[in-house]
Amino acid sequence: MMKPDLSVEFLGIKFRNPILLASGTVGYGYEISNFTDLNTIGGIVTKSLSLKPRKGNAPQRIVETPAGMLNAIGLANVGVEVFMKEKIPFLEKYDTNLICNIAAGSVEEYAECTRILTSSSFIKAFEINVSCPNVKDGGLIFGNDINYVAKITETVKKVSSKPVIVKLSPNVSDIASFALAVKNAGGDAVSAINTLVGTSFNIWSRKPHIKNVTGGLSGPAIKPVALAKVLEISRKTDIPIIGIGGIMNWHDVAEFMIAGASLIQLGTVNFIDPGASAGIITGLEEYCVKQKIEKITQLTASYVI
Amino acid sequence: MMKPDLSVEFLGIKFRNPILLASGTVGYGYEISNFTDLNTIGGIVTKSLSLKPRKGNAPQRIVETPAGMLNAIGLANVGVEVFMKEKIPFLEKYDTNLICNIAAGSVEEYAECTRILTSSSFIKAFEINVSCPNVKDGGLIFGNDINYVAKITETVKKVSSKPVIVKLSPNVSDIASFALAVKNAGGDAVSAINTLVGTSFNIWSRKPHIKNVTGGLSGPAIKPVALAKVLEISRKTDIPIIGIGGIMNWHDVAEFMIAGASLIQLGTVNFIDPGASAGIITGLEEYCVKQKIEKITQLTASYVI
Amino acid sequence: MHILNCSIDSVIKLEKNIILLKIKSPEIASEIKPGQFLNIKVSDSYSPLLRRPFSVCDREGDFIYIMFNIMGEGTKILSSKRRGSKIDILGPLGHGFNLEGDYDTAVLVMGGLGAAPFPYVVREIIGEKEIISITGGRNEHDVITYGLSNIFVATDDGSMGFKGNVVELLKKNYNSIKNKKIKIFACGPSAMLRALQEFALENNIDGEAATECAMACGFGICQGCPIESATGQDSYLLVCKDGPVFNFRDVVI
Amino acid sequence: MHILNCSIDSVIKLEKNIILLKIKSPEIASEIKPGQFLNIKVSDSYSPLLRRPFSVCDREGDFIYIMFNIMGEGTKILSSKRRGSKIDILGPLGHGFNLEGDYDTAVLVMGGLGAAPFPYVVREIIGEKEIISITGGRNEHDVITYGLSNIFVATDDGSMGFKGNVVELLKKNYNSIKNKKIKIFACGPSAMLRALQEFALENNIDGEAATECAMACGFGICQGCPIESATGQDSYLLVCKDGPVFNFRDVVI
Ligand SMILES: Cc1cc2nc3c(=O)[nH]c(=O)nc-3n(C[C@H](O)[C@H](O)[C@H](O)COP(=O)(O)OP(=O)(O)OC[C@H]3O[C@@H](n4cnc5c(N)ncnc54)[C@H](O)[C@@H]3O)c2cc1C
Ligand SMILES: Cc1cc2nc3c(=O)[nH]c(=O)nc-3n(C[C@H](O)[C@H](O)[C@H](O)COP(=O)(O)OP(=O)(O)OC[C@H]3O[C@@H](n4cnc5c(N)ncnc54)[C@H](O)[C@@H]3O)c2cc1C
Ligand SMILES: Cc1cc2nc3c(=O)[nH]c(=O)nc-3n(C[C@H](O)[C@H](O)[C@H](O)COP(=O)(O)O)c2cc1C
Ligand SMILES: Cc1cc2nc3c(=O)[nH]c(=O)nc-3n(C[C@H](O)[C@H](O)[C@H](O)COP(=O)(O)O)c2cc1C
Ligand code: FES
Ligand code: FES
Repeated sequence: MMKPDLSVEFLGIKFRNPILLASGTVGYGYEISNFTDLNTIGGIVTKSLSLKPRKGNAPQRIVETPAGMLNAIGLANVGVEVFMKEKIPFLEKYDTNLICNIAAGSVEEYAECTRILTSSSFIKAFEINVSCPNVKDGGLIFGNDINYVAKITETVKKVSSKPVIVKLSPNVSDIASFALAVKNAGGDAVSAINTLVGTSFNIWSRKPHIKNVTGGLSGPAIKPVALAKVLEISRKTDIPIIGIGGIMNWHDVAEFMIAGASLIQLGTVNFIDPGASAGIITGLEEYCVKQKIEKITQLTASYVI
Repeated sequence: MMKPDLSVEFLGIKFRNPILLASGTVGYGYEISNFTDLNTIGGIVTKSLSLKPRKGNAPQRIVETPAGMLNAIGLANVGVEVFMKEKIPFLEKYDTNLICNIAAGSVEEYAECTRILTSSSFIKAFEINVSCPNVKDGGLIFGNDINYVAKITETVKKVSSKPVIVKLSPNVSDIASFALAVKNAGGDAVSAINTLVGTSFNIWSRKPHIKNVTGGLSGPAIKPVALAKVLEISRKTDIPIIGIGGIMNWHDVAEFMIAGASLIQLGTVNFIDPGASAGIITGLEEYCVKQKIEKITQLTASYVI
Repeated sequence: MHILNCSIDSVIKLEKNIILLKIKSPEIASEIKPGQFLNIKVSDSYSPLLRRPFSVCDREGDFIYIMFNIMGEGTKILSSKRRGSKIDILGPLGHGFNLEGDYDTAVLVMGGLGAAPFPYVVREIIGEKEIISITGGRNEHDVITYGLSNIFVATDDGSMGFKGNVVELLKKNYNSIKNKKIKIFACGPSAMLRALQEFALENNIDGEAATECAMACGFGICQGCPIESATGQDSYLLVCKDGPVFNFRDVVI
Repeated sequence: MHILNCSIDSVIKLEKNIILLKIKSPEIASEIKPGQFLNIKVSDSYSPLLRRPFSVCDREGDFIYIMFNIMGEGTKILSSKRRGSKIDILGPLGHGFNLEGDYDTAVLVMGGLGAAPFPYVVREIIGEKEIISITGGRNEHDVITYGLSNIFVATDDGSMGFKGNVVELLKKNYNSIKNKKIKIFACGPSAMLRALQEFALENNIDGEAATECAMACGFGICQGCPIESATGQDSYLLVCKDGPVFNFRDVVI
């Protein structure tokens, strides 16, 4: 049998394969490039960028939980200007798709960030983070308010010359209606999911481990929730989906694609196995051969229910 | 130092210690009594009871996930009549608190179940399950609709001669407002949390493992989410809380109490270690001694934030 | 029913992927009946979280045996145990085979790892009943004959014994045994059990099948393991508590 | 930086709870510098999920050593490894001690397991620089002297050596060494490092501390491990990438 075709055409962009690296889990690509050849994956999503540099939250920012971890980084990032000047030049050396993730404290800031970044021809699309649970001035409120999500989508779409993907919060009861709102506001796709709100306590000091009190839960623990959200969006809407949440190996990728994802993102796994994509790509190829799948796009939303 | 006092007075009921066994994870108490002496724990919550017996969902009902499991039992239960006739007599032999969990497909059915059960003097309180994600005719819709939750609470309160605890769905963005709605509707306490909606796929057949498509995620994986929900309710309301979700040992119990719980329930752990409460009780006693806690009630909502 | 921390006595490799574990447990060994099962916690980790169910394969003095093949994480961890390793066992669980009764020939029908419970069955009835063991698999590597007696083999590809499945092999030879008082004891994939059940009910042969189902608890508290009752009452039985062995008449497999 | 599947050569018990692991890895051994660290995956399970960071304790030919005490699940699993077990190591990571430079006496100050990185430091500078090792703990059982040279001991309860902490012991004896060109190398609890930093800055002594922080990745991609920069710019450095060893002047510990 021929080698299966792992490439995916998504929002008019050609992805070598469905594997992207998730926002906040690979910085701006430099360190991970020691382990993952960026020329071999579908693309990379930047750490959430804001207009001005953000220092982020005070430590402790990270704590492990059963099959997962909590983080409250607080969107520490270099800001859009420094990103354009200092980070894009490194990424430009690679033949991969750069997606810029944007997080902001107001609708205007989202627009302003987009306006600045959209001038770079190397950026292929935007992923709008309306759902970061760890900053006080917006994130959570935006992500869980359907009107705001629609408004941000609309505003960003207006100033963007590139496709706009909205990254949804899982901390809502009806994620499909958020996906629909994104679509109706002109959004091109959704990413699902961002982290779940969680916490944990030091029982001796009675303080939360995370200085920010709560953090975002990621890792294999949340995979079933993420899959259910992707499936829900897939069943109730026809907006394209990028699946994220607890993906550790090719088997998980196949599950997300079956549930409705066209592309997927690797997040927490990068911390443990920063070269994971190589094995995932081989695994997917073998799986496609076994399943007689010629193009991996056939897998998307192929659930049998 | 004296032995710490683990007893808790909750809604006017005296609990020997804060350890209850959670609904759906111990049936009606018979099988688990082989491993846990019901005389040594705070109480037991029955499998959700409905007016008529329910057969439950077709298999597969259970699948394991990383540090957790999905279930879609579909509220299989013997119905209130058989429960009264055949199950209470066994439980009456024990000096423990029996809490009856009720799940129904309509507000009227909730009322009717309560009316029948409230006549049994051995039942100490009701836990109203508005949040089971696995039955089509109500559960999910009720639990995620704040008006329904208030209405059910109010209706049940009217016909109940015993305290009413409402078991909340975690699949909402703002659980504290649900807790507040319960309180305003006359509810006496809340239990948090029920399971999170999740799914998983067999990548060869492309069918969901769970026949019901989605199931409820429980076990250690959800502990950080459950803790965050308990903390949120505790910080924003003053309604008493029973903490549930991924508790495996005394350390987890302490975390839930610190976060705001007065009592806790053991769920999934019963399947793995059905005698877990013995070690938990000893562990809590030792912890209290080390922390110079004389009454375990001092621990409730003692978070330092 | 006990929860016991037991010592592994030895880990025996039967075939490439098939392991026999000899475990010391006087308590369980003295109680357990053929067809009953154990629910085993393979590690202290939260992942895998749940216990794994295994039929008792055999019993000898203070020792019990389980036989399994490496399917996933849990069985992989189990297979890496060594002599002296401890495992946490919940058991004996469920109802086993009813070996008493009015038959003179036990026909044991099994597919693949469905062979697991039969060495103990054979040990219990050998000498008292005539035994016919019909074992099979996709090919010769799948066929397990450990601990059996009077063995007939079927393989899908014909690489060993009869070409076809075990039920076809039974049917083919049924004429030669149908004048005996036979009882079927079966374990294997659902499709095989269903075919066998149909054949047995049609021919009025008494028989029992050890069934399987995804399980969380293994002793009746989670309601995770339903099997349709054949009583016509539109209700479920529980594989872990009411089974895993059921008479062909009692369930819809 | 590599990700390597390495073999454990031996597991040595130093004290009741303190383990020295000798690991074969020519690649890492040939690159790693004192004060750098490794991020180790202790099992294939998803729980514990994250790697665990450990300082390189020593290096000898193709072998590296780590020293740790059993704190929780991860270190418990590590301590149960045997000769021949494989572990997955990411490293070398971070910036180590700057052992070059204009000093003639290295004062190594450590508390408890803070002793871990110093055997390798001693190996690198012994003969070239004078060494003073000040090691301490709550009581005599906490004091680690493995691989050190010219050792002074402090214990909180006075059960061994000086009664007090290591910083107090240094202060007390500072007069006798202050005419030398000294540089401090420190590792231990934050409170100890802070006290030492204050003392060093006040007395204009050059010094470096190996710091710790909860970490997810260990190589700069998660932003999980901030430490306040002392440049006055209100910004964070990353312990894993910019450290874990920092000059006392550069960070707010
Ligand atoms: C009552 C009972 C008795 C059993 N006796 C034996 C026995 O004697 N020997 C033996 O080898 N196996 C037996 N099994 C099956 C055994 O429990 C599973 O093979 C084992 O749980 C797989 O665990 P794992 O972690 O290795 O695989 P997992 O990672 O859990 O699963 C690997 C694959 O096996 C499938 N699987 C998981 N559990 C089961 C199950 N219960 N039945 C069928 N497929 C399953 C999964 O869907 C998956 O495809 C029995 C099961 C039951 C319910
Ligand atoms: C750069 C660096 C170098 C280190 N070098 C060594 C070393 O050489 N030897 C050594 O014994 N330890 C060292 N540590 C600490 C070591 O990483 C932790 O002890 C280990 O991760 C605990 O894992 P565990 O699973 O056993 O415990 P866990 O179950 O994860 O935790 C048990 C307890 O340890 C605490 N803990 C967890 N991680 C850390 C941490 N990073 N720092 C402090 N406390 C923690 C937890 O809060 C908890 O109370 C180092 C840490 C860092 C960041
Ligand atoms: C340390 C950390 C930082 C993250 N930062 C961001 C971020 O800046 N912007 C964003 O949209 N998502 C962020 N995420 C969320 C991830 O992109 C991803 O949605 C989530 O972790 C779930 O996937 P996983 O389980 O594979 O990690 C972050 C996640 C982690 C663990
Ligand atoms: C198999 C199973 C069945 C359950 N059935 C019920 C039920 O009937 N009614 C109910 O209110 N909760 C039910 N629950 C939810 C538990 O009571 C508990 O809220 C949840 O499992 C989280 O706790 P845990 O993580 O400790 O299991 C069930 C949970 C499981 C795992
Ligand atoms: S496995 Fe829990 S009831 Fe059968
Ligand atoms: S631990 Fe991830 S950036 Fe330092």
